[in-house]
Amino acid sequence: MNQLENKISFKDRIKNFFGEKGSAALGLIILFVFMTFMSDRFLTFSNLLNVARQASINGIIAVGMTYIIITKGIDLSAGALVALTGTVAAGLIMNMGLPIMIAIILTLIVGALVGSFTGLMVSKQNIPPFIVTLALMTILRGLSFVYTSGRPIYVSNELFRVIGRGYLGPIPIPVIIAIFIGIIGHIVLKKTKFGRHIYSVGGNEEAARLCGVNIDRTIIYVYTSAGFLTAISGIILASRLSTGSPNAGDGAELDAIAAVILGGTSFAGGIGSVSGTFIGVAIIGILGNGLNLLNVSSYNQMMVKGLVILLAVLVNNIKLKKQNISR
Amino acid sequence: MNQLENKISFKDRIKNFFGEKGSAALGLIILFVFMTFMSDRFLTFSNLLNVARQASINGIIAVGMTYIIITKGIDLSAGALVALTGTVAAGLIMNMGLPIMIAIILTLIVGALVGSFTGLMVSKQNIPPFIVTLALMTILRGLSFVYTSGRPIYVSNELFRVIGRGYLGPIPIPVIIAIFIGIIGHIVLKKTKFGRHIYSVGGNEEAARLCGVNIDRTIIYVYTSAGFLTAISGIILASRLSTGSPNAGDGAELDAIAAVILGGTSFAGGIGSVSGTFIGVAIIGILGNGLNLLNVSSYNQMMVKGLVILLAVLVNNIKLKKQNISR
Amino acid sequence: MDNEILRLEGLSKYFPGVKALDDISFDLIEGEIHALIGENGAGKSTLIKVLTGAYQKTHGKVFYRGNEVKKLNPTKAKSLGISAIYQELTLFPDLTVAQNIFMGNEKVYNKSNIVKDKEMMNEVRKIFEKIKLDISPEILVKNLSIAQQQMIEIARAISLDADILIMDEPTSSISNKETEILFEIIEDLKKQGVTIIYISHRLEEIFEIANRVTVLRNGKKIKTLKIDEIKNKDQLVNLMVGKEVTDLFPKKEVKIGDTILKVQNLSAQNKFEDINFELKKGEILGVGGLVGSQRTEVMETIFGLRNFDNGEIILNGHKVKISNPQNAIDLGLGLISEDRKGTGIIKTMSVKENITLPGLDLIDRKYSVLIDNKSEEIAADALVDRLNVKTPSLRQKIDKLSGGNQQKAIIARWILLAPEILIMDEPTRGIDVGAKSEIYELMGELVAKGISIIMISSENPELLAMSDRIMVMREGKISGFLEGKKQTEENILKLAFGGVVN
Amino acid sequence: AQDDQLTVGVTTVTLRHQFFIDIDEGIKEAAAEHGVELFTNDPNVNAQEQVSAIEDYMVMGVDGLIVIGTDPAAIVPAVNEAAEQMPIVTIDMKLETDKVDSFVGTLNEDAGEQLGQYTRKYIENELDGNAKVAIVSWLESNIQQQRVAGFEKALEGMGNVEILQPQPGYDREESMNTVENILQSNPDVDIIYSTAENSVLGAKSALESARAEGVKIVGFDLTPEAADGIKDGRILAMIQQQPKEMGRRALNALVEKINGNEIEPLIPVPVLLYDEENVDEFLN
Ligand SMILES: Nc1ncnc2c1ncn2[C@@H]1O[C@H](COP(=O)(O)OP(=O)(O)OP(=O)(O)O)[C@@H](O)[C@H]1O
Ligand SMILES: Nc1ncnc2c1ncn2[C@@H]1O[C@H](COP(=O)(O)OP(=O)(O)OP(=O)(O)O)[C@@H](O)[C@H]1O
Ligand SMILES: O[C@@H]1[C@H](O)[C@H](O)CO[C@H]1O
Ligand SMILES: [Mg+2]
Ligand SMILES: [Mg+2]
Repeated sequence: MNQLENKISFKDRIKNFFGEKGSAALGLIILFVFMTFMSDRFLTFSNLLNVARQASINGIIAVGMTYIIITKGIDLSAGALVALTGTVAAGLIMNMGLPIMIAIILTLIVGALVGSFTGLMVSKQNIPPFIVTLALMTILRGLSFVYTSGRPIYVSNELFRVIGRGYLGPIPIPVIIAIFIGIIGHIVLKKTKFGRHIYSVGGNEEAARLCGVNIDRTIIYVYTSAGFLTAISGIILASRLSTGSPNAGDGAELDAIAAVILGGTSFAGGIGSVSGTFIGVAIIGILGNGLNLLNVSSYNQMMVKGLVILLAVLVNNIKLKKQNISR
Repeated sequence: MNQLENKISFKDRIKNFFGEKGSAALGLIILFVFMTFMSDRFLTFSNLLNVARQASINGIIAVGMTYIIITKGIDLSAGALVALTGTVAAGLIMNMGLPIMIAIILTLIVGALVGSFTGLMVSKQNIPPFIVTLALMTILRGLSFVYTSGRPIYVSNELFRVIGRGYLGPIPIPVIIAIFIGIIGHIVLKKTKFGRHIYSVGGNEEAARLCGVNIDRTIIYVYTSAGFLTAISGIILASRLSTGSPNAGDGAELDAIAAVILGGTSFAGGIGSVSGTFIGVAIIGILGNGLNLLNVSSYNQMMVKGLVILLAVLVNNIKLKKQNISR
Repeated sequence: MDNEILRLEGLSKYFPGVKALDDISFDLIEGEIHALIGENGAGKSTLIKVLTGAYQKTHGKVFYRGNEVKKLNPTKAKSLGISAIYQELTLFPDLTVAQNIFMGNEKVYNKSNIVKDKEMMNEVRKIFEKIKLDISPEILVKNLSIAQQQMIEIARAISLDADILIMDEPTSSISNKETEILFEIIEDLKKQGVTIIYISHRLEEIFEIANRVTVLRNGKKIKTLKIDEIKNKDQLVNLMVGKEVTDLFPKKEVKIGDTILKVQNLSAQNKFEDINFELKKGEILGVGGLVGSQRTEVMETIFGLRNFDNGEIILNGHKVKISNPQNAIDLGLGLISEDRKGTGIIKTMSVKENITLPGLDLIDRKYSVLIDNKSEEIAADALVDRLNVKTPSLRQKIDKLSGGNQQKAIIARWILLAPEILIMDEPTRGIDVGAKSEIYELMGELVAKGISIIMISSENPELLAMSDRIMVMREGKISGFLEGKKQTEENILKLAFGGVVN
Repeated sequence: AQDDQLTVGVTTVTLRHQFFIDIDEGIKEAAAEHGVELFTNDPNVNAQEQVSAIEDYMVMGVDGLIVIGTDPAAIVPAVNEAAEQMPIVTIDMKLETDKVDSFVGTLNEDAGEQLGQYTRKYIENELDGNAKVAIVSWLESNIQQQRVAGFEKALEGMGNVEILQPQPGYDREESMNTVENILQSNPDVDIIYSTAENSVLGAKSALESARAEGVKIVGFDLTPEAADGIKDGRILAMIQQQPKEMGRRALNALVEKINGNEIEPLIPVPVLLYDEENVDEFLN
């Protein structure tokens, strides 16, 4: 009987792996091999680091988005928050003359506060996250424009630029930050009480409440962390661009959401992983880089991007179907 | 017993009314009164017709979106489909020289086909609608650009312009079309087997399946109808602008979704109404009109729009809370 | 003197239009097993949800060891040592068994937020050993059967080391074997001084374990009795119903006709194989077996919900292809599922809409497309009346009804369709005695009209009383049929456990 | 590509607007004449994506870069970095850096002022110096901001001219709705200044369907449809830039530079002001 037990749990593990992110991994591999064959510029150390650097901002946002989507939420305001935090950081440094560290800390606080506001609206006020963040999307974007009067704030400070443009050895600093956040994000989700509660809220909120999980607090913490992470992205982007621009981060939320879903996290809640999300981030990053390398025309790029996302999820589903009993 | 029954069912009715769309109505009334006080131009027959005409395109899309959201779906590709159908209609008339009626019919078929593709992906392939339509959003937009080579197609045909710009008596034709579609949309949802099935799929898919509801077919029909309605909007917009533009309809899906949710339809599925949606459409229409009438500056408009949406839902929730015993 | 651990004074709980609890006073003595009984909708589940803080009371006071508890919420209740197994499953399908059991109660490295997975896993193994449950702690809960899930709930409640443990119909979806294990556990807990509130519609269980019994009716407390003050089951039933109830199994003899359904060599990989049986017109075929014996799967396959690899289904002499429930319904089949919440009710819809959903084609139409409101209401009303569904109105959302009344509404759904064959999977699960006998009576009427019934049941008395024949399954195979005098509890068990009946 | 063939990377603002499509065509034509291999990237108004594209071009090692900026500051670090590897020519939007080799395009503030002066004369001559002016623009763009600023500068000091807050108009539909609403709130509006192609055409549709005959449009970016508007009197005057010409000149200059020749740091492409007097020249 012990054998049966082990067998099931092994099968289970495989199934979990393939179900959630295995096929995203498959999609990534296919894309990778395809690109290697199509462009001799793709598989070079410098290009891969280049892709990683470009993907890092999306990666950081996507970690928070993973948490949010596991709780059945969504965050459409991430891109606008990238703009707001980027302009705030730039403004604090250039207009207020604050030291870099202070400016960064204050900016992170802004991000976290915006996130906790979202969390409050979602939990205590019970407003659908789609609506809260849809409203916040235009509010935060508007705030960034009002704050800057529509003029990007150029940051001349060299130290600040290092965050987004510097290297540690051969590795770009944003890549290091993103990997670090990915690892922490993974551990928090899988190995902490907080992570467990995130899954429980998304899996069965009623049951979680009855188990004594503090739903509201969990949701507020989730959005607060996501806001904090988005602020990090905002700072990195502002540093990369040496500019706090109210136009920055346009559409960033959609890239993050796409990465999360490609990585096997489900809108139905209760399922998902940071590692899967990073695979999704890699797919989207390579796709953007690849289409540029292959000189695909602008209009065709739109179509190809959409088709690849659709295909990636389709491949996923065909695998899932084979395992399913019916339907 | 009979008395109890009547009392309850009356209370029930009130509650249903307030719960689902009552507070949207309240929000609408507040906004309406506010605007009347703030601008003497607001409450004029010509301005109200003006608002109605502007809102009609959103209204038509939002009917389909209501159906979709009741089934727990979403359609992010509506705006792109507005562009595609608008350019196709313009192209058929101007480049192919087809008669208006034929061009319109073919365009409606294109809309319905795109919708049924979405429906197929969602039902048979079981891909989350957010992802299918996120992908379609860029695919359809890309198609419109490829089809037009990025150049808007100017429609000189006078008959075609009537659809978007004409009047029947004092009432703009788009308003008449939108009201007609609203009424039909309401009846189909509340009074037909198809409508009942829509609710059942959103409420509990497994239970509906067991009751012999053909889930896949219901979902496909829902998206097909939505695609058809979006095509109508695309045609009206092209007519209003005398142009089929691949940029048209940018963000139209977000307006439609906001209207649906403001109107009390729930992302959780199984709940919603076309009448509520129309209240939401009115709120969004008056908001846009009002901000222009009040000469609010461009950046502030962004913030105000977001805030009003948030407030409208908050008002809603406070009412709901009062009625709820606990939760 | 007995130690009172919990006392309720004048407790009321109102829902819109319903007084679910009306001025209840109740006391709980430390270490006792206190049974709570009453008809469907009497307020049992509501009472325990107030006690665990899941619902907020409308009026009244709660005292814990003599001190009033003002704000009772799930966290507070937990800190008082109150834990519960709810009537509805409260599990997380995508998490593992171990994660489920420790949800909200995780073991962490001192004061950190990091969980000790290994330790929790070992703990679970220990608990499982104690309750003789053979499930891997690493398996995802969604892969377990309902019964197994119920056992997980029980394990979770035990793991909490509660002072007061509330069990709301814990046995409604588990087999006799598991029930026995549960009772052993309860005895153990009692010895450790745990106080237990026990809710069940199976009155014989009450005599087996309870010290005292409180009877609720229509939200009011009728009486609390010591177990030795109770003469017999009928006395309890009378208290619950408020009138005399006789003849719990009122099945009349019905003339059995020709074969209507024939299932041949039906097999599905890893599920079941070589299923062969026949069903005759007007017959009630009982299906017995242990939980996990794949009875549900076989019937769901026949109803078109699942794929199969081999075999044939022959209806009225014709081979039929049933690839979805729609086909099945068109061919005159109906199925009442065992999972009321998951695959039964549609909670966003009203009682009326739930009843008419599969039978909308039978309702009159206006202009040939619009559902006629009147005709729909008349149909639903008649069924609500006939089945005695307790609901404030036809427009009430179905999830506001008590479990048993939801079940009756679901049965109404299929009666409206007048199927030729009705498959009932655990049809009386969680249903009170009064409603049970109504359902049995109804089954009798249905077969008298020539309808055939397949009834899966884990309650052997019910199988024995209602079935013309009993088919017993074991590990995905049919282990035998029992007819006439062979229909005994002992024989069912023999077949279920792999024995032979001669 | 053969080893001796030049490769040029182009990153534009968006290929979803006629104006930039025209620039792109100019670049393509000139590239074909020179036998240059072109890579084209469309970040669709997103600075971050434009930066990624520039980085991709650096990795690819193109010989030169044409940048049509999405943001005057945000892309500067990437542009500066690229400038160390290759010559760069910018079009349309002046970037806040001196590392690029040349700027080709319109001086937008000047052009806005030119149109403003024209409008000023109209107000003085035809409206006795009394006018209400509405502005429809997309102020998220720096270039549009410059056009508004130049225009407002030209009207400064006119006591009886009221200029309303700029109202949003990115695409045609939004511009049309905005103008319809302005007509409701300010039925006495005399002039609508639309700062780009879509806001001009949206305003034109709105005036047509509202049959608001007295109101005149001035704006940027002449298209055949807008030329019709000039002919039937709805549009007073338009600034026409020469996008194709910008594209050609930019590529020509870049090739010069790659071949080691010096080029002018500022290559202005003159704008033309069209009104009913000279619109036929455009149509021919
Ligand atoms: N959330 C709710 N909203 C409205 N009414 C409710 C709600 N929950 C329960 N009720 C009503 O309260 C009454 C008591 O229900 P409860 O579930 O406590 O009964 P029960 O004794 O547990 O019945 P069963 O044996 O069927 O489980 C019923 O009339 C039911 O319809
Ligand atoms: N030992 C086991 N380990 C894991 N899963 C099991 C095990 N035994 C059964 N299952 C799962 O449980 C389900 C068995 O169904 P179920 O228990 O409902 O059968 P049943 O005979 O209808 O019992 P019931 O009387 O409870 O309805 C199957 O889906 C199977 O995958
Ligand atoms: O100069 C261009 C064009 O005028 C275009 O129409 C809008 O964007 C500006 O950058
Ligand atoms: Mg109950
Ligand atoms: Mg079963």
